Amino acid sequence: MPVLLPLVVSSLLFGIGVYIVLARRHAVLVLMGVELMLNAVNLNLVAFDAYWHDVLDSGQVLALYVIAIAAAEIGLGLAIVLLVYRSHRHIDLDQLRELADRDDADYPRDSSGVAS
Amino acid sequence: MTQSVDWWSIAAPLCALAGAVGALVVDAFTPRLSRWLPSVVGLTGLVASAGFVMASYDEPRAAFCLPTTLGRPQDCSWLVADPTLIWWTVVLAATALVLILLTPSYARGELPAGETTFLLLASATGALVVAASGDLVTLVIGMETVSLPAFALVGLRRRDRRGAEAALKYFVASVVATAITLLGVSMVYGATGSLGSGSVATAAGLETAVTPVIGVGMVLTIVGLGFKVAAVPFHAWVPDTYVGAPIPVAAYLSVVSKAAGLVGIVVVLTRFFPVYADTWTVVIGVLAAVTMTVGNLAALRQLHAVRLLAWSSVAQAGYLLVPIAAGASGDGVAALQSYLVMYAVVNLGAFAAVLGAATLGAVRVDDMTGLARTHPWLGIGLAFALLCLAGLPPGVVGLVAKVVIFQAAVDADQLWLAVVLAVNVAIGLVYYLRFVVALFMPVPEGAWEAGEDEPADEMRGIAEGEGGTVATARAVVVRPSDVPWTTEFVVGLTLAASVVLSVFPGPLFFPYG
Amino acid sequence: MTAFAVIVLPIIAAISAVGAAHRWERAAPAFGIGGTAAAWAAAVAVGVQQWGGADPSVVGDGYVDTGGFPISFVLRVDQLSASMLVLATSVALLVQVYSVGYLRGDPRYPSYVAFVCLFTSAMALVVTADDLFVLLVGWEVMGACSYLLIGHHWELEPARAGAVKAFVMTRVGDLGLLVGIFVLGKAAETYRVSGVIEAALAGEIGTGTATTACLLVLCGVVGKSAQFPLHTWLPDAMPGPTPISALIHAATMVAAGVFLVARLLPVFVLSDVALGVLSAVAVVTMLGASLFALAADDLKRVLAWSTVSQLALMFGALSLGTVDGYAAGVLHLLSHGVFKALLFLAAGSVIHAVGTQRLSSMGGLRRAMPWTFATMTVGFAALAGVPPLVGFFSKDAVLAAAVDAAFHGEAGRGWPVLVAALLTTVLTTAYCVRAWLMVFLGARAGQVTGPDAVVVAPVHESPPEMVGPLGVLAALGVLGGVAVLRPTYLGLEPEHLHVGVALTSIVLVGLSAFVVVAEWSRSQRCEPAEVLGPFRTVLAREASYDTLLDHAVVRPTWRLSRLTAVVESDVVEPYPRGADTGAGWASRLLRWFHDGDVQRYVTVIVLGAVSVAVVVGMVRP
Amino acid sequence: MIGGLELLLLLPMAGATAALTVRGRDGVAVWCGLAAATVTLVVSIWPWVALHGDGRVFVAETDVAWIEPLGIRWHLGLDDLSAPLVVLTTLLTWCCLVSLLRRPPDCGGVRQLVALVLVIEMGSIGTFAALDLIVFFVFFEVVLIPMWFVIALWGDPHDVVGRRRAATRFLVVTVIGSALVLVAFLVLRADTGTFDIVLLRERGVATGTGTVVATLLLMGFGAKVPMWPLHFWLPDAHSKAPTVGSVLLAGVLLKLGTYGLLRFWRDVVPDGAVAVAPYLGALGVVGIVYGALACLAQRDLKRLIAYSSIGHMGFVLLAISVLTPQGALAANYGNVAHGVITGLLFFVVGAVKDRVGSSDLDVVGEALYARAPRLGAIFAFAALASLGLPGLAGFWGEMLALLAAFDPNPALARSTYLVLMVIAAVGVALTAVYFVVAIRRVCQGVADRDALPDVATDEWVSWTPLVLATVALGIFPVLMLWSAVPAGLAGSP
Repeated sequence: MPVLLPLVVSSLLFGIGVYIVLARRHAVLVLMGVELMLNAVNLNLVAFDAYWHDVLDSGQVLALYVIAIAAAEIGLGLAIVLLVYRSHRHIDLDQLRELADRDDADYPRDSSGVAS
Repeated sequence: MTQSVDWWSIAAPLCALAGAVGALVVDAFTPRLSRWLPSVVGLTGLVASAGFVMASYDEPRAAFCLPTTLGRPQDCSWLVADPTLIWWTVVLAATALVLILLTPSYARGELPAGETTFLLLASATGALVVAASGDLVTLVIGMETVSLPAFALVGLRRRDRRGAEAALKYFVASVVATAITLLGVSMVYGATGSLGSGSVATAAGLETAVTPVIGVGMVLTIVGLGFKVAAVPFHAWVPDTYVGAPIPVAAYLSVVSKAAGLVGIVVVLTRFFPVYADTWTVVIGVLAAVTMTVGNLAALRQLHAVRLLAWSSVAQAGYLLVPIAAGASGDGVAALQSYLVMYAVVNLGAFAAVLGAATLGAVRVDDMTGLARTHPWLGIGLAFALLCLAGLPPGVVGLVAKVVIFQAAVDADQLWLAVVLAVNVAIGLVYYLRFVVALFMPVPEGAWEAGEDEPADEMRGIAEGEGGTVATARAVVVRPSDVPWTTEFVVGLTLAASVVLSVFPGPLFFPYG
Repeated sequence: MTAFAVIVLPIIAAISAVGAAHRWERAAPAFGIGGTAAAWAAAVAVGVQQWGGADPSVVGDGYVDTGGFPISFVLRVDQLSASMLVLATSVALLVQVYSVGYLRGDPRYPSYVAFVCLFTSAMALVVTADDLFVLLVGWEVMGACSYLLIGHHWELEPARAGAVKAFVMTRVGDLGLLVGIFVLGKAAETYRVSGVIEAALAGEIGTGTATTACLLVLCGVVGKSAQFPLHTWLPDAMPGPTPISALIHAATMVAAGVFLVARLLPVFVLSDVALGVLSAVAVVTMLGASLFALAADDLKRVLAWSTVSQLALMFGALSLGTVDGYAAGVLHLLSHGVFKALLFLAAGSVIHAVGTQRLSSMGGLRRAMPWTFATMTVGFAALAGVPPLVGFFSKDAVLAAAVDAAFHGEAGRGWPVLVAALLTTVLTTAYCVRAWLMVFLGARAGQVTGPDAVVVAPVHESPPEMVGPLGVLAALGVLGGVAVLRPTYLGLEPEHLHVGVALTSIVLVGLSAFVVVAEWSRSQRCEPAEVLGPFRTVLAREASYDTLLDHAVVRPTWRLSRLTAVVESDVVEPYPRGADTGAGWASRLLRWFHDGDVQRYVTVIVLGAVSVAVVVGMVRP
Repeated sequence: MIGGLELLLLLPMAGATAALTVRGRDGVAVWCGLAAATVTLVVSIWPWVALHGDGRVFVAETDVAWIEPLGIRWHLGLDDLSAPLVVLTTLLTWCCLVSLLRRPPDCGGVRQLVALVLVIEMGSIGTFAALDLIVFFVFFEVVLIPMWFVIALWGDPHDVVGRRRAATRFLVVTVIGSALVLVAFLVLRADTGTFDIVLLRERGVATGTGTVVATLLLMGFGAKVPMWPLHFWLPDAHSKAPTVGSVLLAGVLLKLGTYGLLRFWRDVVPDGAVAVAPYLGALGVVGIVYGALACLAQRDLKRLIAYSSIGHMGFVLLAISVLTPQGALAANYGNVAHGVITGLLFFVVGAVKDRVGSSDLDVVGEALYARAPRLGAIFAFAALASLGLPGLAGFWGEMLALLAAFDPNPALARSTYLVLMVIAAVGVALTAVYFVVAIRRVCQGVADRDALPDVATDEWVSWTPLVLATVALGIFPVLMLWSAVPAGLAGSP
């Protein structure tokens, strides 16, 4: 099988993932976009591994690691999303503007620094 | 097939990791001592690790190497040389200070002791791994080990909207950057068929049809590291995250995470792509110039202390990239490390002082008006740290550190970069100096409860002359005793260090050997 | 050493006068007179020594290494400088005495005394310095003193304006002198005056260099001695106290120019161009100035113009480049010093009594002020060149030298000088007689009329401390002829009276005097100048030379300075201001961008990565 | 080995610390500072005296390791260029502190002001004494922050924003300039491998590198001097600064620039400088004429004096650009003369400003001679001295500069310099014009306003040294020139 085919697919996957991350407001969907990007990378790695007939299978090794990383990231990410939902009652990315670089954003001070 | 492991060379990260786990366990089993014991355990781990670092200054070491039997250059996943040890020292010392800064918040029940310590040390271990990584897999693992605990640390504070928001933003931006880096790694792999430094270097040496792919893969790999360094355009998360995170965590991000990114860049560029030097020096040079300019300009109008420091750390990232842009040769790396040491000491001091001020309820620059009069310890420490960051006497240490940065640029014949640097140093002065002046201004009535301690009225006239610039007293009146001794200790320590280094800057430049 | 004393004593007097000012007001004149008298005594001592034919005395040998040729602090007194010393100190002494009466009760007396003393010692420095730079120091200190003294009545606008004008005009000339000194020094490889002269005599200075140097020196001379084209400051300096005018015109400031040319004559001789320019300047100035004097309605202005033209006469004599010319120039300088001091002090006495300087407001003072009348008559006669007064002999020497040059030597310079000198004789007599008539004769004895009539009736004679100096000077004016005829003290051979020239000048003087008297008696307003008709107003406006300067130099300068101010505020300033605001806006822009939308941040990351990747992919094949 | 210049650095620091920490009334603090300044002044004279004869040797030399890994050494020493400037610095500081004794700033904080003044003194002395490039650079930077505070906090009380802007502009311009200087130093280091000025002088620098270095130094120090197109920060800084600030800024800080330029062009890159020297000369001359013309149009006394400083610095730059011993001499003389005279001028104008509340010509009014005779007299004296009246200090500076330009280094085009000299001479005339016009506007005229308090005792005390120095330097140029003539280089008979 020519190496080109998986590369095209992975590029599509990565592109879609980027699009989702940039375009969708819903935090979970963004996480899924990230997932797509990572798996595109995995596809790349495996394909190249096959292409090179790598005796060390470095590509597959790294792919396994990436899967693990992705799992960890998604787990942590979901936890954070949950945290945000608890505190904000929504997980809409473009509603999270409290930390904008605005003067009024520096107040109320209750949550600035390890304070009060 | 089994291979012998040079345990000596991996002892340091192991100790740090042990400290992390130990802290978690201790916290789980002795909840009553949780306000200080985990920190102690963690510190012990760090100290032990540092001990191993100190003990192992000699010839370079390597571990996890490929057997020489297969006909390809012998790649090792783990390379430790004297520069590596310097990186490790910086990381360990900075982490220890951050740990000390965090400790009082356990007592207040804001942060869970065990988890915090564990995450902190785990992340630091990742930084150590990055510094020693000899192939891209190790590098990626190390990076992720730095990042993942950091997300948690940012969002760890209980009942905190902004912490959660900051964590989410940091997380999203970071994972995207990581994905891009992984894409780059995969491209490099695809083009060279290997992930080990030696093989990649040799493969990159030969001109083939896929050479451009290697170049692209290289720069994409840099993206994730540049994200940690907070290099423009991968910087946008920095101000929001720093402001939302607990201040010690922000300090950690601004020093250790940045150091991890820097060492990652150095490792990737010098170990994997030395033959592409003429490409990446330009790329990094442009990144450096843009970074310092954007950072300084954005910092010009900041009123929130932490956000100001965040932008200043972006600008400093620009300065830190200059030696890499100069080719990251021996002296270049030495210059980078010397400046990083200065930056670590001074920046931690600044964050610690800001933390102290925040515990007193002052978060904006104008809230801190007269801090040096009401709380000389914090105020003078902060002022001196800022002057060092600005690189003007009396902060001589900052000045001489800037000198070596300039020297790196000049020695690499990158005069244009030196000129950009010059202009940026001048811009930086403006906001650092504004902050310093506020610290020494007379205390506005009602702020702090500065009623009785009165050097204040000496310059009252100036205060009236200053008109609007003096803040209407917003600060909550808190007794100075509320600044925990650990904070003051860190401020004093960094202040002492920077003052001594200002008089005798020699030790700062030990990386030159 | 005594020469040194001549310089130092007045300075000490000046310092003590100012220092004592707030203690005893009265002490100032005493200091002035004492210091100047001491200096006079020292000068006379030097003079006696030199006139006896001793070798030039050299004082001091310190030098300052400028990295080039050294600047040496050496005083060198020969016969010429000794005579100048005596003249200057004598006039200064008389002026000090005279001022006691003239400035009685003036609150600014101490500073006045101090500046006069400083003036004296500066002049002494000029005539004795053997180093061109030291000479320049005295030269410009004199300029500063004249500036301060002309501005003595600084609450009066004319005094302020005159002071500024005098200072600036002379300084412009001095710059030429400075550069000239550079050239001389480089050519002669020393700044010593004696060294320069030796070099010139030894022919070590090329003609081209000599021309450059002399022309540059001439700039300074022309400025200092108020010759064309820098002549207008001297008449405008008249608002200063009259004794100061006497000091400036007779023995110091303007005399220094003539002295310098006489001193450097060996260098001038090397360059026909320089001498030609000098004679041209002299001819133009002496005619123009005497014409202006003819039409002026201000007594002091008449005298000022007469000074300008008499100095031009001296320059004319020097420009001949002959020994006779040199002798004539120097002799006329000395005799002019005597009678011009006399004239100004007498004029001061008149003005003191009448309270105005306008000729048209005076008249018939001869009875009221007999002493002033007598002495001033002597002065006018000497100026006009009536035998046997001192002016007659010195002018005769000038004419003789000119004749000699015209017929036997430098015809090219001789003839113009001769003709101009003869014409000047006529004109001089004319304005002398005119002024004399308008001041002292006429029907309206005593009371003063005219627009700015100040009634000081009855007009009375001035006090003795003012009349005394007049007497002394008048005596000198009468007897000085001997000194002119026997100038051995200058190391020159005795003058013999040139009969032909003398008769000619006497005839000319007589004729013009007769014409003026006739016109005066004819005209109703007792104004002989009326005969000039429309030409008179032109002269009275002094050929509008000031207007020309104003349009050509002054206004352009002011415009330029205003332009500079505009450039400063509208061209230079915007850059820093723009950088300032630019940085501010960039900062605002960045803050606006970081609006907390994480996806915007991520977009930047992706875009950055893509662009970098694209660039690298393109750039590095 | 320690040469004792450290004493000159420690004394002011001790004085500053004492002024900040001593108990009791502010007066006590000022006295402490004054005592330190006095001792410093006395001590600072002996190296100068010790230099009699050969000015090229360094007296009181210290040379110990400072930053070993970078090869930066703590190398101090004084020679013909630096010794007189050190004395100038200590003298002006002394005068400033005396003036603060009886007249503390209205807005208070006199202790801090005294301390800052002493720190500025320390930094300047260090800059003049440094013989290591990096040590020079560090001390060069030391003076900036204190001067920023002096201008920004004790400056013109009527214009808070303006004084802040002026101070920041001064700081930013100077820092950019000094960074360029640093780059030049590092280029030197990269080329010769040493930071030591003496070694550099011995080894010499390749002409090509020398030209690059000379150009960078020209731009860097030019911003500090200030050289003509970079002068825009000076008038604001001067007009907003308090009196002591103006005095130190004009008398000492500007000298740091000219001194640096002279030191490195003369000693380190004489060959490389040849290529850029004519440009420096031209810019200097433009500065002379431009400054004079700007002065003519000024409505504010302090701005006027600021612009006149630009002109005088132009003479110094011209003298530096001729690259001869004579030029070096003229430049140094011009430095000292300008420091003394302009310091005096700023003191006088500051006194006027204190009395009438502004330095604007319309507010000041006319007839100072009548309203405050002694004040007017001193102003006139300083103005005459500043316009280069022979017999006073200013004359020798300008005259020697013109003389130097009259025969420049053989490597340079003499015709160019003759043109420059003539234009500079025109500048001299313009200088005379604007100063006499200023005297006419301020000192003379009809006294239509009420009298002002005349010069007080403390003002006499703080001004007299400058007056005496002006006269002494004018009458005995020997004072400056004896140590300043590089032995063996001057064509002395």
